[in-house]
Amino acid sequence: MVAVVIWGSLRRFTDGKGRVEVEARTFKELLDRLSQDYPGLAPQITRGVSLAVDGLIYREAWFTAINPESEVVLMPYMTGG
Amino acid sequence: MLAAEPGVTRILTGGTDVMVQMRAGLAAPALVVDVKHLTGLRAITPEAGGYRIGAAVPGAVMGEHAGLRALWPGVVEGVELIGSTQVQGRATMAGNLCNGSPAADAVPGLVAADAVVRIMGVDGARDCPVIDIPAGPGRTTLAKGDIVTSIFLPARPARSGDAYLRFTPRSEMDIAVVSAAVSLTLGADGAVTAARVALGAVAPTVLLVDEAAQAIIGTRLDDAALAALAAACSAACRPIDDKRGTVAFRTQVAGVLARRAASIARDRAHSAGDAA
Amino acid sequence: MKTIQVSTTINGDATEFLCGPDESLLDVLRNRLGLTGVKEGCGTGDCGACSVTLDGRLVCSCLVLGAEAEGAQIGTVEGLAQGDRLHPLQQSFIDHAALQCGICTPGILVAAKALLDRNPDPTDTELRYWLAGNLCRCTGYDKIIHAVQAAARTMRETADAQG
Amino acid sequence: MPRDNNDTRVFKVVGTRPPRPDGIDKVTGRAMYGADVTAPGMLSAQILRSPHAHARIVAIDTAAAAALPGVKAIVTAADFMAQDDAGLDDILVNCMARDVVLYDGHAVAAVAATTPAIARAALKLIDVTYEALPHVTDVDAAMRPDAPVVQAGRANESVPAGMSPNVTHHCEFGHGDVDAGFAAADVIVERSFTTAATHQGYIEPHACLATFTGEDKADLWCCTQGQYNVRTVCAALMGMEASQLRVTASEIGGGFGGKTTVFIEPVALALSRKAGRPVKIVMSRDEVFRATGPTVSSSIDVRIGMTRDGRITAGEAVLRYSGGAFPCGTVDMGAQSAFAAYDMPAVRTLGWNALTNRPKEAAYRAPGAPMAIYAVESVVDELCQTLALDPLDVRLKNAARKGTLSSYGPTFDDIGLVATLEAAKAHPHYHAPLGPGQGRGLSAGFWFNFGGNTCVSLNINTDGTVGVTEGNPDIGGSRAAISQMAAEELGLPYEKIRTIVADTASLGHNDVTDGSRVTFAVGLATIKAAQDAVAKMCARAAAIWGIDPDAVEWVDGAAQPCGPNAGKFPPMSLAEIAAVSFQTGGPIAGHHEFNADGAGVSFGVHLVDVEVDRETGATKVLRYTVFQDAGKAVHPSYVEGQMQGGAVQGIGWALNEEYIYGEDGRLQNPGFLDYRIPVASDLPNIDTVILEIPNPGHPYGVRGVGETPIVPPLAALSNAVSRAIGLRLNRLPMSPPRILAALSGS
Repeated sequence: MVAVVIWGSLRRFTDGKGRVEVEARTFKELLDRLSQDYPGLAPQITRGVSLAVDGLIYREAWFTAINPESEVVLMPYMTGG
Repeated sequence: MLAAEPGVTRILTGGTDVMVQMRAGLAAPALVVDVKHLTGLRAITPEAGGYRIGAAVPGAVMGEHAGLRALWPGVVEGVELIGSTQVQGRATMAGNLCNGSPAADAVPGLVAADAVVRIMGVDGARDCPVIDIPAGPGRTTLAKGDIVTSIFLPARPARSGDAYLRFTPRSEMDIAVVSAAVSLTLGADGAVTAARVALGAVAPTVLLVDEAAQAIIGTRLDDAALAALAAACSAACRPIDDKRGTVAFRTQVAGVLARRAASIARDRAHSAGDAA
Repeated sequence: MKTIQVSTTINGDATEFLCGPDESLLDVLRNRLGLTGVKEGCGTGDCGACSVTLDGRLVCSCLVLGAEAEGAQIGTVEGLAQGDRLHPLQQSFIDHAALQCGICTPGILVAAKALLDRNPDPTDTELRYWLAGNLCRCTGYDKIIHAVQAAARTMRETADAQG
Repeated sequence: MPRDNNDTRVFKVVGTRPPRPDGIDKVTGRAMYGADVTAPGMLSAQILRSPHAHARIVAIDTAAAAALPGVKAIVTAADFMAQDDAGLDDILVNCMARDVVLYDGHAVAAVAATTPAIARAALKLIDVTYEALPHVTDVDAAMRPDAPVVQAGRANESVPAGMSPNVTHHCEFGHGDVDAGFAAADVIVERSFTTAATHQGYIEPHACLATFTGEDKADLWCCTQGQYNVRTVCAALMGMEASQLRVTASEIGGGFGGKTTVFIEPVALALSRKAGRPVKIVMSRDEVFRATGPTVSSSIDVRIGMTRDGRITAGEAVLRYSGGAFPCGTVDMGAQSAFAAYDMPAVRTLGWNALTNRPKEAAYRAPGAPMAIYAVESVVDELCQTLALDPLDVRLKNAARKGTLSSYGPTFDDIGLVATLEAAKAHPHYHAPLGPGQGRGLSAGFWFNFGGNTCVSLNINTDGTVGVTEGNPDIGGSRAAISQMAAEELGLPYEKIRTIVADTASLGHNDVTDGSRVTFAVGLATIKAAQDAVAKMCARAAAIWGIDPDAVEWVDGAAQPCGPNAGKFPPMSLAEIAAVSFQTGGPIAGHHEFNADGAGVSFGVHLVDVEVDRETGATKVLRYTVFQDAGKAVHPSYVEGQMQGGAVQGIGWALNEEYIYGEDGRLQNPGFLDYRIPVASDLPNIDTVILEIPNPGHPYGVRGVGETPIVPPLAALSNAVSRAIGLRLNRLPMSPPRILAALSGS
């Protein structure tokens, strides 16, 4: 299981939890499980999310490996200037 | 030719306003007359102790004229504040006046100097004080067919000086939010014997503020006199709120600039006296 | 509208062109003569990207009518280099990284040359006020000022060596 | 990715300052920008724009315009297909209004004609019947429940029920017990701030040339920060296959984020398709201001608690942004970055986006961050003043560092904030005496930095030179930096490399030049492509020598046997291997394609001294120093250039730049005369101090540097002005009338 930190405004869709546990070994599996377990997250996931794994931000990479002990933080997908 | 043209006409000297109006579609003249090659319009000519400045003389040329600078430094610094170096190569004092902007940088200095405009009209030449030319934003008292051919800056007594200051948010490339020009003459004792104070961008047209002049005539421009000058200037303001400034800002800063300009004019008058 | 025939000299070369009576010198240079080194940033004389010299005076070509070029000497950025030898200002801008996007560079080079032709040893303040009509959004002007001063030094040294 | 031993690595080319490859073209006027091309038979197009802030388009009559001799095509919204994807449809509607105009300057029709003058004349003949609608341009007004509705039904699922229909997006970030944090504070300061929308102010107006060949195949030349994005978007909007639309990026005359989307390109394509001729559109400066993508405008509340000894106990911010007339997610980045510089036990940020009748926001350098960090850094400074604490000491005491749980979620790895603050503290500027009427301000700043999709080809030419083909328009000297990294990795002199920016048909996808990504991500791909080529060259040498490829290593630009056991052969240089490449297996090239991650966040600290004229409210910037962590500065001159340019853009934002709307909802200052970007005479030299705290995610330690420098100036200037006049202004810009009004009110 991986503990994923969810940002504040998404907690409405995770029963108020700021940290949810899902079974996932990659970014893609994590997104699929989150959408499945918490359907309210799906619109945001479709719009785009980034993932910080142990402090490094990944914007899209599905196959980014996630270890159970990794710090995993969901973030909005970012665009810059 | 100008009088005969039924449509909108524009007279081009430097073109720095006319070209912008044409491009923005604000003016679509049927006739543009480029007058800058007419004889006499590009010359600065000494006359009766003063200078006659042709209508097509660009600001940069005025700035390079040592005699003119020495006699009317405030007028020249007003002209030199019109636009960038590039604009200075083109823009003229006469064009700045005829464009009719209440914020025109050349005009307060000319009014303080009591300069006189020579106009060639359908009925011949005539002279008119600068103060009588502006009629409101974008408007002048000139008739269709009138062409300003020159502006005359008179001779001045010993111990005279003038100065022009404007406020802009940037150090350059800006339109005056408020401006002030002061021309004065000192007596041998250092007291002001004559003064003219003009304000820009605080009313539909340039203001000649007699109360401000009276506030300093007879004084040595001590702090009280300068404060009275500033107060008289602020009292005379009838500005508007717009994107460039507020009523309160213009009213307050008009007094500040007039006070500072008066001090500079006094210093110049002293050195003019020393030189003479 | 009737076109006007104009005979002029551009970067030392005699040139003739036809233009509309309301057409700017900037449009003539870019669209009729292919001198696209002259840039348009605003069309209102507020950015300086279209700077050229007209009979030795620095002007915004967007504020000059094409017809006014009759009999005049026009100088543009294309005339700065002598063959493949860059003008010291051009070389200095490359050496001092004084350009990023480069769109303002032609106008600034023409303007800086016009200053150094008059005043070979300007102060930083004189230079900053002279160039106030040339907007640059990339550099913050710092490296432009350094590059012009370095070029001015080079040009003074060359003049001394020759003089 | 593990980096090399770059603490000890001695670079030969990286870190030097060679001349940029496009330098000569740009100083001689030869470089080709967006408006500099023509095509045979080309038409000129002009766009008719709304004079209303908000109005229904009742009818558009183009008959008279179409009848004008020389007019070849006219398009309106009827000529474009609505898109299923909401984001794409918003881009399309922003390019050409459908049924309703949403802001002053919104396009309603376009005409292509044989000359610009005829196109302009034709615009005057188009008769548009409008029915004016109520408008709103202020973000706080737009959030009121009874506000005029800009667009209904645009809120996403994040927005709670009961809000104004203009509210489209909501976010919340943070950690810890904020209430407990404030309870532990000795002093709490709470303030509200507003910042005006600003424009990127690039000097080159948008320009493009579209050429259709037949119905379904086209070429597009345009000034853009991302030709691939232009292709993706335009192909979708035109109903074309991506392969049939080739987009070539011109030299770009500044972008700063504003050229990451499309405004005129689909219009030019539609006109060209209709007219069957090439169509060129060049925006006027007025159009650039009214109808491209300025920043969000903002209204922000910040509350911070601090102990007497300067420890932050809690922080809270509520950000209300408006990205104009379309939904906008920029507030996410503001809410995440607001407190990024601090190690905080408790922090909460709330963000809201509201629609207003303003142009659609586009990215501008660190989008969303400058205004949020301005508000936070202003409150921190006020707390320092209240508690009589040194503002640098307080920032050092609370600085985020490796291991800090960031305000936006993840835990920081190696970051350079502490080193940057210490450099500022040690600098003579911080200790220089100030005169009367003068004040010194400082602020920290932050940006995330991106990696992204990147594709690079590197070709070894038979004469021993190298061509690098990349796909990101060069807006600040990136071709020089990429050539340097290729030279470094290959062991060649810089002069042997030529880097070019490819069109969309010549190289795989590259994300737009944004997020300070190019030197990091394209540089990384270039290094990888060089390594790929090196492996191939080692294999060729091994084949020539008849030894195992694994027994060959690349040292100083040459293949050599690795160790005495591998065999005894003199090294073969790149040129020697290249010269026989046709005989040893054919041309040699290296490639790398990836979606780069690991960009590494960036921090900066700015110090500024100002003098305020108390009688006029004028602020003069006297001295300015930028301190920033660049990871590794590949070309230090262009790193300094980013720091200086960003700082000056921030100075403009702080002092004078703003979108000014009238009561009628029309933009009052769409020109460089009244939209006041700083001029040379406004400024002192901008001094720079580059710190190099290597980014663990890059083999040379490179971090993006382009965006962070615009973040600190807003608060640095505000703090300096506040200290100079003894009063706080909580509104940007701090224009002279506002400063004078504040002084008069005191």
